[in-house]
Amino acid sequence: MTLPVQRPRSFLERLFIPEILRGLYITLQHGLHNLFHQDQPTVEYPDMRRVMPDRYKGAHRLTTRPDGKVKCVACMCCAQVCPARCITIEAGEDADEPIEKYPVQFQIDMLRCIYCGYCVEACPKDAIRMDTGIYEINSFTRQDMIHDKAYMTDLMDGKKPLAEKFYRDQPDQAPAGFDGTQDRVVSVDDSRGL
Amino acid sequence: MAHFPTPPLDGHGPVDWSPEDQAEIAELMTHYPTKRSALLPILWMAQRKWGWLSFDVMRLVATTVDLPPSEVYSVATFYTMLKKQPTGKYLIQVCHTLSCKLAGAEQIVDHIKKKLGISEGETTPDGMFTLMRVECLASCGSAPMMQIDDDFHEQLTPDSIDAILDGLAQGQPLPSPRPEVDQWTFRSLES
Amino acid sequence: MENHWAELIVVLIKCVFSLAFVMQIVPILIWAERKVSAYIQDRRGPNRAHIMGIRAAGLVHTLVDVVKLVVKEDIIPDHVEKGFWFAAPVIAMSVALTTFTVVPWGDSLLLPISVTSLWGGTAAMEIPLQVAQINGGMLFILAIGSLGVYGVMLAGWASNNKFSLLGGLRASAQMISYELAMGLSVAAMFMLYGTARLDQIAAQQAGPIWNWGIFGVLNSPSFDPLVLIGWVVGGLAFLLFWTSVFAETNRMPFDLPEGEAELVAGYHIEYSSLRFALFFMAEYAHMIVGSAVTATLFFGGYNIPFLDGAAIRAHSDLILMVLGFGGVPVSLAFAFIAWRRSKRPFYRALAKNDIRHREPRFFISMWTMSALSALGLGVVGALGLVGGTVLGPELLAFALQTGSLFIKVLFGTFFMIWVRWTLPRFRYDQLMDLGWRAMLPTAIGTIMLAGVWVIVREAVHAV
Amino acid sequence: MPTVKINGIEVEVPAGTNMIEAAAKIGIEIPHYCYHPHLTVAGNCRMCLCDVEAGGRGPDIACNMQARDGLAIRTDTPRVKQMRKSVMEFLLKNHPLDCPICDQSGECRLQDYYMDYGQYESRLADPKVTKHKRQDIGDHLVLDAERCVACSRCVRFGDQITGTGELRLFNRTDHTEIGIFPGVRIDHDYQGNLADICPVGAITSKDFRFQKRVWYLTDTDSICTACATGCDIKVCHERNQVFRIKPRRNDAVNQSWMCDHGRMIWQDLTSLGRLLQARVEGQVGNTDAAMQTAVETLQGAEPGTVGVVLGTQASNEANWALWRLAKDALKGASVFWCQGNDPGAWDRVDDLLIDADKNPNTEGVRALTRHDASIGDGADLAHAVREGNLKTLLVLQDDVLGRLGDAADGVAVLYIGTHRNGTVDKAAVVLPAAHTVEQDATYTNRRGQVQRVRRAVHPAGDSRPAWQLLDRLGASLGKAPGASTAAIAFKKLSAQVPAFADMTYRALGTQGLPLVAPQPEAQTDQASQEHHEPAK
Repeated sequence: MTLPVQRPRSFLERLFIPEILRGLYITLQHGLHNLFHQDQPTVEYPDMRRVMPDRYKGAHRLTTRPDGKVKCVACMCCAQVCPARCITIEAGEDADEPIEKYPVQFQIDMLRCIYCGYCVEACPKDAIRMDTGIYEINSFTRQDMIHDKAYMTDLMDGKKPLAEKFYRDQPDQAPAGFDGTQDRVVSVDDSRGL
Repeated sequence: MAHFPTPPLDGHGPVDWSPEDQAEIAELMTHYPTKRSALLPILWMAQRKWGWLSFDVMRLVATTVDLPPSEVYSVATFYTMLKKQPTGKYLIQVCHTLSCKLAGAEQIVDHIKKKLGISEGETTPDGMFTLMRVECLASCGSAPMMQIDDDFHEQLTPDSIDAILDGLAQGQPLPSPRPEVDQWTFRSLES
Repeated sequence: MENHWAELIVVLIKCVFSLAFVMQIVPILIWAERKVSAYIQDRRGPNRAHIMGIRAAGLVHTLVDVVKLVVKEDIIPDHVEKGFWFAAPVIAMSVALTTFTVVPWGDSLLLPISVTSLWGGTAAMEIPLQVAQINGGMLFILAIGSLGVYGVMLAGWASNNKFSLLGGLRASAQMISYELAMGLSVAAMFMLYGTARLDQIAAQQAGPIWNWGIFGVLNSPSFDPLVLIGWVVGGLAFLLFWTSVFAETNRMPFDLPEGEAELVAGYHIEYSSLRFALFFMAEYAHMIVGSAVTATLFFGGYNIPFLDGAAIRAHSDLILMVLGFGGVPVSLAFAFIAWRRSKRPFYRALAKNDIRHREPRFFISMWTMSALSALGLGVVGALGLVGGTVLGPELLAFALQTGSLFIKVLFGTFFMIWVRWTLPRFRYDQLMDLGWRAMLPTAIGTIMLAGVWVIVREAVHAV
Repeated sequence: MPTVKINGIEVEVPAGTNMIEAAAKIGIEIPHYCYHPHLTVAGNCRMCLCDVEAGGRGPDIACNMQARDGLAIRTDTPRVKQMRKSVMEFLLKNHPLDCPICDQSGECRLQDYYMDYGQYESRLADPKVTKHKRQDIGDHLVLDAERCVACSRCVRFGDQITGTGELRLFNRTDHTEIGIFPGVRIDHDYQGNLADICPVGAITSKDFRFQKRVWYLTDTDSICTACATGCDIKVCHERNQVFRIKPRRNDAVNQSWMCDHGRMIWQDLTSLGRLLQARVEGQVGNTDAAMQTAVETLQGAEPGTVGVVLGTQASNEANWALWRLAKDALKGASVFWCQGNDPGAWDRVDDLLIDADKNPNTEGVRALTRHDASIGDGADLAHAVREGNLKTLLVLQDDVLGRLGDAADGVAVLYIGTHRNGTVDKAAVVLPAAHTVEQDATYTNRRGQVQRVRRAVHPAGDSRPAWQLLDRLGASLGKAPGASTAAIAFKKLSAQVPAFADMTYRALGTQGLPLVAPQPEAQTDQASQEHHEPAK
């Protein structure tokens, strides 16, 4: 159903042609600007990447204690709070450790995960984090999308966040494309002109 | 703070009462309506006989008074006078309950630790002193205080501790409880 | 022209040329459509595909697209009306190509070739640069162009699909509605030109820029306030014609036959692979032909303003010199830009052994070579090596005039793309409203005004 | 009965009732740790402190205040709140706060009361006192002394219920620690109760250790069918899987306790001998085909040679259905019952809960025999078989062939049961029956208490409740007993058998009802069996 909208229009507006020309002028401005200035916000992705902000919620990792065992004590707080019910933990008893409980199996179904980060909030042991900055979570099979304990423990090995901070502090040693001064976009083309 | 020391599991080995002891126990039992009531005197007997109460001794006592061994252990751990481990020649028990604590029991304990080079529950290598921290010894009026074997030493200062321990180490006899304490107490009561 | 064999060969060559003229622009347009839309929308546009590391601003994507469309599975649904369904894309494409045959892309080529020895013909044949010199050339375009709707309509009907059928119906109704305005506006121009032959129309617009059709074909150096009538006539006719061209090519404000929001993809839902590509290319071919006809009717066709064929032939050396020496700094400037682009962080972000590092080098050397070629061209002109020859000025005139048409066509198609990414689509009732209640009366008015202008013009000439 | 006033509300309770119970009666919860209704009052947690308005002096502990006229207490004053807060702070001072790994979390009194009366802001300056963690104190128990609040419930349980006294509180003040004498582990059959009564996570069950967070579990009220005692239980399950069994309070049956063997009956659900599919002549097949074979066997049998054997392992409903089947569909079939189908080697018997009779429904079947004097006992059955009078036997979960031995060769046995036994191996047709926690039914315990079991999980495999299988069998034979649901079956049972008169599922509730005392005319029928005491 069309509702007639009463809007007083001048003769020129009713003629449409000046308005069309005005529209054309606006789009031409954009077109020409982009022709001569390559400053679109586009990131040329596989070659250039954004440095994710510190609080970006990427792939989950499990943190470890100094001896390499996961910090997780299988308390199920994350599994409980997960709105997508994507965390499966099987608890077991560690006879050698003062912390008796540990996850025999810790799986996150990344196909179901909605990246809300509640698991990180709920964790009393700081055992799960989403600070990897990894957003390329993909695979050829559904099975591979279920990240398990070994995967999530080795995922970053505690390196990535440290490296990023290191390069921020020593920008001259940073790899090409790394721009520590900008949190979001590293690939802004600084060449002006064509 | 470490948890309270568990008595050493390797104790006296199999122990048993001598016939004289058994006669004494039988006599003790007559003082009480139930066997269970004779537990404390029998524990004292055992401590006199074997020096300290090992699990073996406690098990024997439990059989004697017909109680679960855990109850004997429970009683034994309640009373600090009952020794649950071998001690040195002198057992130093420093009170750390409220009055003494407020009067500086922690400094006293620290001073003794530093002086003897041992921590709580340990015995000096020469076997002279064992340091322990105990609950109230009922001498709050003269805090801070400690008990060496059966004697009180009150209104302690680091200097007085040094004097006492050095004297003991040199083989001097234990100084008797200070008479002026009593005088002081009476004076304060009078006034 | 007594030897029909020679004529036939020449015509065949011209056919191939006109076909090539249209078909080479199609991929450029596909690329331009993507790139222009990207820039208008503040995006980068296609730039990933590359050949040996040369991405060429996304041009490679077009090549890949062609390969993709050719090798994709050709799905023939069971429920389609086979014969018409097969014919539809062919009709669409061939109609678009056929209309181009009457568009002249140059005045004529005088070849001093003796064919006597071969076929006993005359020496020095003059080749008109137009495939078919038909008396009613413009009428031919109108006639054949109208056939284009059959392609769309048949595709829609033969697909045996509700959406397709609706798309086809819309296309028919739309084309009928706008062909009226188109025909009437062309009629107005006929009155001004006094002919329907496109080569004659183009020839009339040679010389100064105010000879162009859009100025009402003044053909007179004197200026009079009454000339404004001509401007109004030419301008109105152009507006009507150009709008109708949009409608006829199913371009953006009028692309209701496709209308993906309500018809999925309209008449070509069921087509895939090369059949779809034919529709796709037909649309662009239509754009090119529409632009070429518009250029011929209103913008001087192949003529370069102030530089008619005779002038080109007379001053060929000078023109060559100006072009050549002028091209050197332009090419160098492009080489410089290519060098500056090599400093972009994008290249720094690439791995050391990435094949795309050669891209800026390639463009720098390409533009440098281009500068050298331009320099050589300038030197040739400066030495006067062309003007004295028989063939040289002819070829130069041919190249410049065809290039002129080429540039005008490119601008026309660019304008179409530009409009596409600016204006929203009409509602169908608005489309019909515009066609019948706005454009038709305007077109009739234009014809009347054209009559007035013809009389006035004669009066002015008489004065 | 004295009347006491709690928060201004008057309530009349029996003399000697303490204030915690009295308050619970009117819906007021008084928090407590050390008080347990079936243990003596210790009064050492101090959590139940209340203001005494009249009939006493100052704040006092509710667990030790016995109802007497004129007593008035308040549990809602600011002072009570402050006292509870202080007690909570005191109890939590040396608590390790390891809820993430503690099995008790979710059903922990410390957690519950902390949320209600917590201090929330820590004033703790000194390091916590550490104690012994993760001690192996029994085959089913793990002790974590740090979590203990020294309520001494477990000590009293050991002293008063089992009389073994392994657990004691050692040391003094904040070093007080629960523990066992070295080498003297807890070795009685009621260990699980220690984990149950521990209000915090100090004593936890090894069997349930880390298996599941308790808040995922759903509780279904049921009863234990490991022996004739019929302890009331809660079956804790999630997603069709049983994780543990806990006792449920029923003062008429088991107070608050149950034995460790009963806690493990859920393992029978998936044990190796479980019958999951029907069998015909030892071949595994589908239930419909086996049912058809059974019907053909029964219909093809000569009249008078068919016998049915009621099972003391099976529910009242199943036995009633079989009895009706014999009476209605199998005209002239003789009915027998026998007792003594021992499912496992659990030879420990005591006078607390563990009964020597391992059949959960002996009294239920006996009630049926009192009603129908024609039901023969085991001796009659053995006699009939030896005489060759019986050629076809329909057996309900009873190892008849195992007991009869070779005498029963040549008898076609149709067996309905849950687990494999000597009869299953020789039976012509075996129909898999659902386990107790997989069905709705009732059982009658050794004291004649009729109690309900409720379905907690789906029947495993093709198994179905025995009453349902018998109903289908009856329908195929021409006259179904009419047990379309367990409730309907029980309704008909109560209408037909006087011992169950006027009982319905709703009336049974959670605690069950005792059997109706036999009518005078019933006494004359089976006088010999009426006062039969269950074997101990």
